Amino acid sequence: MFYREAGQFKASYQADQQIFPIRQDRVAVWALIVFFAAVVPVIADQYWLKAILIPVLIFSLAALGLNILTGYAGQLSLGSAAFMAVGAFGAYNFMLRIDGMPFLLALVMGGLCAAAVGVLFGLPSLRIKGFYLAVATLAAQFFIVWALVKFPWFSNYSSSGVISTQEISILGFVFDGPTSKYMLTLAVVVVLALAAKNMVRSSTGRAWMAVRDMDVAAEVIGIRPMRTKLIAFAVSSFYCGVAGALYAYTYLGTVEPEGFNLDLSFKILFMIIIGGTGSIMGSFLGAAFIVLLPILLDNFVPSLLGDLVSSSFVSNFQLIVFGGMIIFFLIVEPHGLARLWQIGKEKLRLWPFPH
Amino acid sequence: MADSRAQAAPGTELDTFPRLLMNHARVRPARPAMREKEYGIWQTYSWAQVAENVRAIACGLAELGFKRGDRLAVIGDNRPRLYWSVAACQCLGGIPVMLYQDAVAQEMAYVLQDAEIRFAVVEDQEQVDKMLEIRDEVPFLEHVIYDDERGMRHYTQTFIKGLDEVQEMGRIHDRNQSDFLDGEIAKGAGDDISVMLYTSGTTGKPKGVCQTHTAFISAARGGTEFDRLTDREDILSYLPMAWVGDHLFSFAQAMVAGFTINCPESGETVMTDLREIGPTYYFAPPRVFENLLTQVMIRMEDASWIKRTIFHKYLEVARRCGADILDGKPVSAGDRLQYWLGGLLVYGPLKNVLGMSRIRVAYTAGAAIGPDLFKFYRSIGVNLKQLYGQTETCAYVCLQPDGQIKLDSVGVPAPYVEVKLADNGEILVKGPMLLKAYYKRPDATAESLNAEGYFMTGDAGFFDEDGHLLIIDRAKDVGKLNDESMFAPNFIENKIKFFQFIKEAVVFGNQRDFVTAFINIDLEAVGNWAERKGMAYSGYTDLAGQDAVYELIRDCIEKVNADLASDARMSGSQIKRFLILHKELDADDGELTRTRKVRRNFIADRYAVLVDALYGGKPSCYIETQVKYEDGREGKISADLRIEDVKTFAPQAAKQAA
Amino acid sequence: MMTNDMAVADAGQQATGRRIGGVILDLQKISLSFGGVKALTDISFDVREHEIRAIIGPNGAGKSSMLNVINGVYHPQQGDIVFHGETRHEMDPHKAAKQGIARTFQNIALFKGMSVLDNIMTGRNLKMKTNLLQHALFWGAAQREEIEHRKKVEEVIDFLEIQSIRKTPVGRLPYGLQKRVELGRALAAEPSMLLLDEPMAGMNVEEKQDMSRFILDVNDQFGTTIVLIEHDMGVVMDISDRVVVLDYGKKIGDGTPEEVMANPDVIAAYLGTSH
Amino acid sequence: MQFFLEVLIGGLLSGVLYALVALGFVLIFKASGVFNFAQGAMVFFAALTFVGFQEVLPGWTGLEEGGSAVFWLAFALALVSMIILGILTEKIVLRPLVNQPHITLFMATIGLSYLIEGIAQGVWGANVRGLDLGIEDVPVEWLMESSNILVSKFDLVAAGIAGVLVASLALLFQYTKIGRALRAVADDHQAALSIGIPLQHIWVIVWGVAGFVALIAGMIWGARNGVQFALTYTALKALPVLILGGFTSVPGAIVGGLIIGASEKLAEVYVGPFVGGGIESWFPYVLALLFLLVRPEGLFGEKHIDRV
Repeated sequence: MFYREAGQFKASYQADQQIFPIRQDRVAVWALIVFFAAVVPVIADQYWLKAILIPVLIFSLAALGLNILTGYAGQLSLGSAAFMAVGAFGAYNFMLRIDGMPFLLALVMGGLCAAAVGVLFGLPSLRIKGFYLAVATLAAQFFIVWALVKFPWFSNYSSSGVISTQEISILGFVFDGPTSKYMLTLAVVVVLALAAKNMVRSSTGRAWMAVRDMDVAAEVIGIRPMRTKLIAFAVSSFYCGVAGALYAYTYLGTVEPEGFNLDLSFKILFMIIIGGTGSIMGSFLGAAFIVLLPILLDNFVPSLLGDLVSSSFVSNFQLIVFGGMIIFFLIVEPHGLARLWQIGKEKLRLWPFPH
Repeated sequence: MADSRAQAAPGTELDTFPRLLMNHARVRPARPAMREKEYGIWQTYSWAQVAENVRAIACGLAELGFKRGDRLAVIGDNRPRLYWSVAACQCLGGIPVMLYQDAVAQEMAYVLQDAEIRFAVVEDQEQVDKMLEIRDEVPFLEHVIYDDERGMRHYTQTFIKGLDEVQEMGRIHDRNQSDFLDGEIAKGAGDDISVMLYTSGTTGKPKGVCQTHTAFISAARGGTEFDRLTDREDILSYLPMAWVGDHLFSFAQAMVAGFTINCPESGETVMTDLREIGPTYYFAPPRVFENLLTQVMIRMEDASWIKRTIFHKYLEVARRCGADILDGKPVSAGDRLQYWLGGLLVYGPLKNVLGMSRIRVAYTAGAAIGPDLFKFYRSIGVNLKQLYGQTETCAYVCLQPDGQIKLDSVGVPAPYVEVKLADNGEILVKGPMLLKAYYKRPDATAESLNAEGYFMTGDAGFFDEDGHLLIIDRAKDVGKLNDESMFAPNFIENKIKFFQFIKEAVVFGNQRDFVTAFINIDLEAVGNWAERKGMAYSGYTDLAGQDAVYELIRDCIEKVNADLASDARMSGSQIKRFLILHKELDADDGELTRTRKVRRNFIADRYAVLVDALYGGKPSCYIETQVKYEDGREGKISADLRIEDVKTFAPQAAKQAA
Repeated sequence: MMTNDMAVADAGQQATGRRIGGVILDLQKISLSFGGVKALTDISFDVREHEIRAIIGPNGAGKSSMLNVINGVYHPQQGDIVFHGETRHEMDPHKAAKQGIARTFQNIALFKGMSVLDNIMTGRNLKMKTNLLQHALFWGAAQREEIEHRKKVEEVIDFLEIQSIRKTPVGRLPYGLQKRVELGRALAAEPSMLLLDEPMAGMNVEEKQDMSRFILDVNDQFGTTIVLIEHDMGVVMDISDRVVVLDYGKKIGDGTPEEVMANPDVIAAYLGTSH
Repeated sequence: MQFFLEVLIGGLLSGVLYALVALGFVLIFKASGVFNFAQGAMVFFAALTFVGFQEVLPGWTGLEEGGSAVFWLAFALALVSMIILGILTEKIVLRPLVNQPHITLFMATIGLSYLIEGIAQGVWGANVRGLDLGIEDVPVEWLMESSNILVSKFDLVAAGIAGVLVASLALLFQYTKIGRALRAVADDHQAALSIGIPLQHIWVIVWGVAGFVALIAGMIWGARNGVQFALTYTALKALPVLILGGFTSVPGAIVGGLIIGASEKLAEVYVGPFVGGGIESWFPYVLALLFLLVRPEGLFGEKHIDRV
């Protein structure tokens, strides 16, 4: 309805290969970025920033990471949280042990640690596929959390592995309030999302999707499945690692290895299922959905039903809703909210026609 | 804008197309002159690039021995390099002759012989093969130059060359004799023949219409001034190059105004390409607009009821006030608000999907356009207008001015054109855009131009009180019924064809007691209608014979009768009997011209038994017809056709029925 | 245009078009079995440069297995493969691709989640040199490379006349077009040898004609050596230079189409089976 | 040596239980190609339902609390609940997803496990409950006396029950008509359909049997550790067993269970102390993973050839 594509022709391949080839989309995306970068910090209160926006952004990044692996490269992982943990503890140790370590570099190093571990646990994908591989990633999940607890060096010998993050300071500016932390998180997430989009639209991304869709054919046209999968593991884990570091530094401030448990991994998996596998935007939609749903349930179910329900009912209700949503989406719309968005957009582009 | 004004100054030296082209290359070298969708993007050629390429082709042709006054055949789809070849030919003082690219080899042979073609620039292997097929009949054909190399590697004949090669030769030639081409261009004069366009001719062999540079430049300049076209316009070139309209819009006007022409990727992507380009200036024959509207309506059938409701509600609003708003007439604020909302919800998106968002001026011509159809586009804000003209007048006689659109007229005489009516109602025109002569046909030239230098259009019409011209019919087709009342077959046929279910109609009545009609149903529209009703059918012939379809068509014809009854001059022409033909009228069978006009006399001869049955009062008639399929095979279609009577209205009863 | 860019290594070949050269692929006594079931037994045949070589035979004759041996998807238990003068016991798919062998599959093996354009772009992956970091930035070299390869791919699209579907997801295309896209993906790799596994299976007459024309054009314009499996004997007779006939994993005939059709073993095999 | 034997026997006994849970996976995988991650949730659901009925039945019926009548009635009701759960799962989750990639089905069962856990706790509450099967958790006397090895009577009995169950299921699978039908389905759905076996029936039977297995496993584990949310983790214990044994093999599940049970305990006792302990959580996985690299199809799995 709002699209006016007539006359938006492409006279060069650069123009044709833009991320948002339609002018109206570009305008909308810029408007969105400006809104979240300039308007939100002014109007949002502490609660919104701390409890909603920052976690949504961080989980979007983690979901993005998993989506690269699962949605694009077709390798299911149940260990995302563990890779987040590696990123968090990696960044923490770089900050701790190297004097004058710049925060952003520590973030990258944390991500790289996660990437390295990710490659290690991705090695079985050489031989195994599907849920065999998923089970292999469970090994990563359990092993990493165990290792972080059992080797106190990682947490600088604090009790049961709990770490408290250092102050974030970039070029002398200290990020201590929720607003500045939000801005930092937003910047990192936007940059990495852009990089992810660039990867998936280049030959790397095509190789991922080729291996996902038909690995024998991919191999025959000269794509090395092994290398491609390991790159996917590395990139995916890097994203999860950076997300984990942000989780520790800009969201919670204090984390313990057990916080990165299997439940968190499942949560991230749910984000991409509900948001949409194989879609960058789906990662954001899914993260927002999964973060916001419990808040909505917590706030609205009791107020709707009053004293009739106990708090345990609400938490069980959450489980039911999550489980139900997953099944619902897998059955009805396996490509998740992103596909629904896509369909809606197509409808708008074709409006008033139905097809 | 400023530039086009400058060119329009009288007495300027820009009196030939080559000079116009070189001027654009100087004045706006970097502006896009042409775009072609190729390899997935719109490959763009600036005026400077076009000029350079045209130079190369021209010099290459010269190197091959092309001389002043030689004719160059150009055959193919709308490809930049074919337009360049036309321009290159003009640079050398030659005469380009464009042929309809879908014609079979034998049809081409006549034109090639008539124009004594020595050089042909053709699009691809398919056209080269046609040239080879008729080579013996056109021994003077010396060079065949192809644009697309695909499949050409095994053609070893020395007279076949690639345009690349010719251009390369030309570039060397141009380097060695850099003043050669400028000299050739300087030799040109406005009064030289710039192009020869063959009229498709409803009767007899095609004739080559010779038009001078001055004629086409005047027509183009008049048109650009009339509609204030600038060098920022975009036009989609998709109609055959051999057709006068394409030459005027895509070549002459672009050369005069300096705007951009856009060539679609292929025939099947025209609609997508139209949508991508979103032209600001657009031409299409009525059937294109009609097909678009039919598709719009069919696609809307599947929409949810909410959408349909919104759609129809706002179309109603548009019908009420859209055209008036477009014409700048006073409209109430409430209607304006509603129309604005409609623009947001319906017209805007609709125009967007149709690729018409940016249209400033759109023209239609070539056949009469249905009033509902015409109104529809105007009401949603597409500035669709009609024009009137012939090949002999550079498709330029009358134009509808902005803000003064009448549905049944073709507008006022265009700038520089003088129009008057003969005693028998025939339209006579005079002006710089008139043909110089028919090629090698002084007899025909003399026949078409009268003593005072007026061109006799062969159309009958009259001026209304505002000076707008109305066309009734071909002057020679206008006949009389036995009761001496006027019989204007085209006029009636057009009224019938305005119904979306009817694709073609042929009426008979001259020297008869009453009027009868052959109908071709529109397979897509009727097919859809039948599907919605749950009717099964196996093809055109089967569908056309069904009772329900007959009923549907009879309703349409009754409406036409009611309409005719309301006009005193026409009430005698109401249709009494009709039948639905068992096959679609087809140009390949000679029933239509290449421009899809019905050849009434041919059809009357071919289906004489049916005509007799219509007048003989028979309830049905058996017919068997030879047909030619697309792949050249021949076959037979036979059917037992029903003939039905239609209600007619007494002139005074018309009001109640309508 | 296409001719210049798509030409294979041998530049001398393209100017004069098709000229059958020496043996470039020689399969010697190939035997292949799956868990004791013999798929191919002691098969030898060769393929000459620039020729169109057909493999025919009843269903289950081992034709697809043969192609899979040639480009290394299957590893034969016995026999040698001599490719470009180099003898080895088995091929490796990646190496085969690098050495200019491309192929299509019997049951279309397109990447369902990707557009036609992206599918064909994957055919260029081997030739792309930029790395992951450059891709992440999509700037400079990576973008230039992407565009350069897009141009090649557009030439393939143009060659196969599939412009109107370039951005359509392949899953939505009818069967015949999918086959064409798969051929496009193989062509994008500018192969010197093309293995086609039943390129015309399930097509109507018109589609078969188109596909035959494309295969001949590929062979003709780019000098590509073609090994194809085909059921339609008419097509095989029309387009192939030499034919090898397999039946129950054994070679029963080899020669020009005419020779093969006159071979009594071949006639027996074809009459004895229905397919 | 004596200590080693104690650990080994303890490990093998818990291994039998792993095998029991793994058997539930194998059954469902063989019949419907679904890797049922919700098996753990089913164990939890079953145990909780059993305990729940035990609690409420006396109030409803006036039967004696803790009596055998209540026990058996609760058992029957829990079994019926499991069968209903199985049927619903088949109808609501699996049937719409038929012909989807395995990985999609797998993810759906993760969702299913959340759903089942939520429902179980929503209905019966989230409190930890005890479950008394009437078997004492005391060392078996004759063993202690004869060889001085400490083996719990409870473990032995539980293992016995599980062993009997595993064995009878294996036999059922091998020798009855239903078993043959199941195998046919596992090999080829189309073929199974063509020989006239109603696929839906088979799926329902299989889910019913899987529910029964879950109930037994839940009761035994619940009696040992209390009926609580942690029962869902039994699924996580069974996964490495499956990888080791192969997804499609009944004997594989048994042998795999025993290997995992024994090696896990041995590793915990002999390797654990050197790395800080607690390696039970990941050791079976790493073991299974290493094994996978050597033999991707598992101990008893069938080698799969990629047809191109």
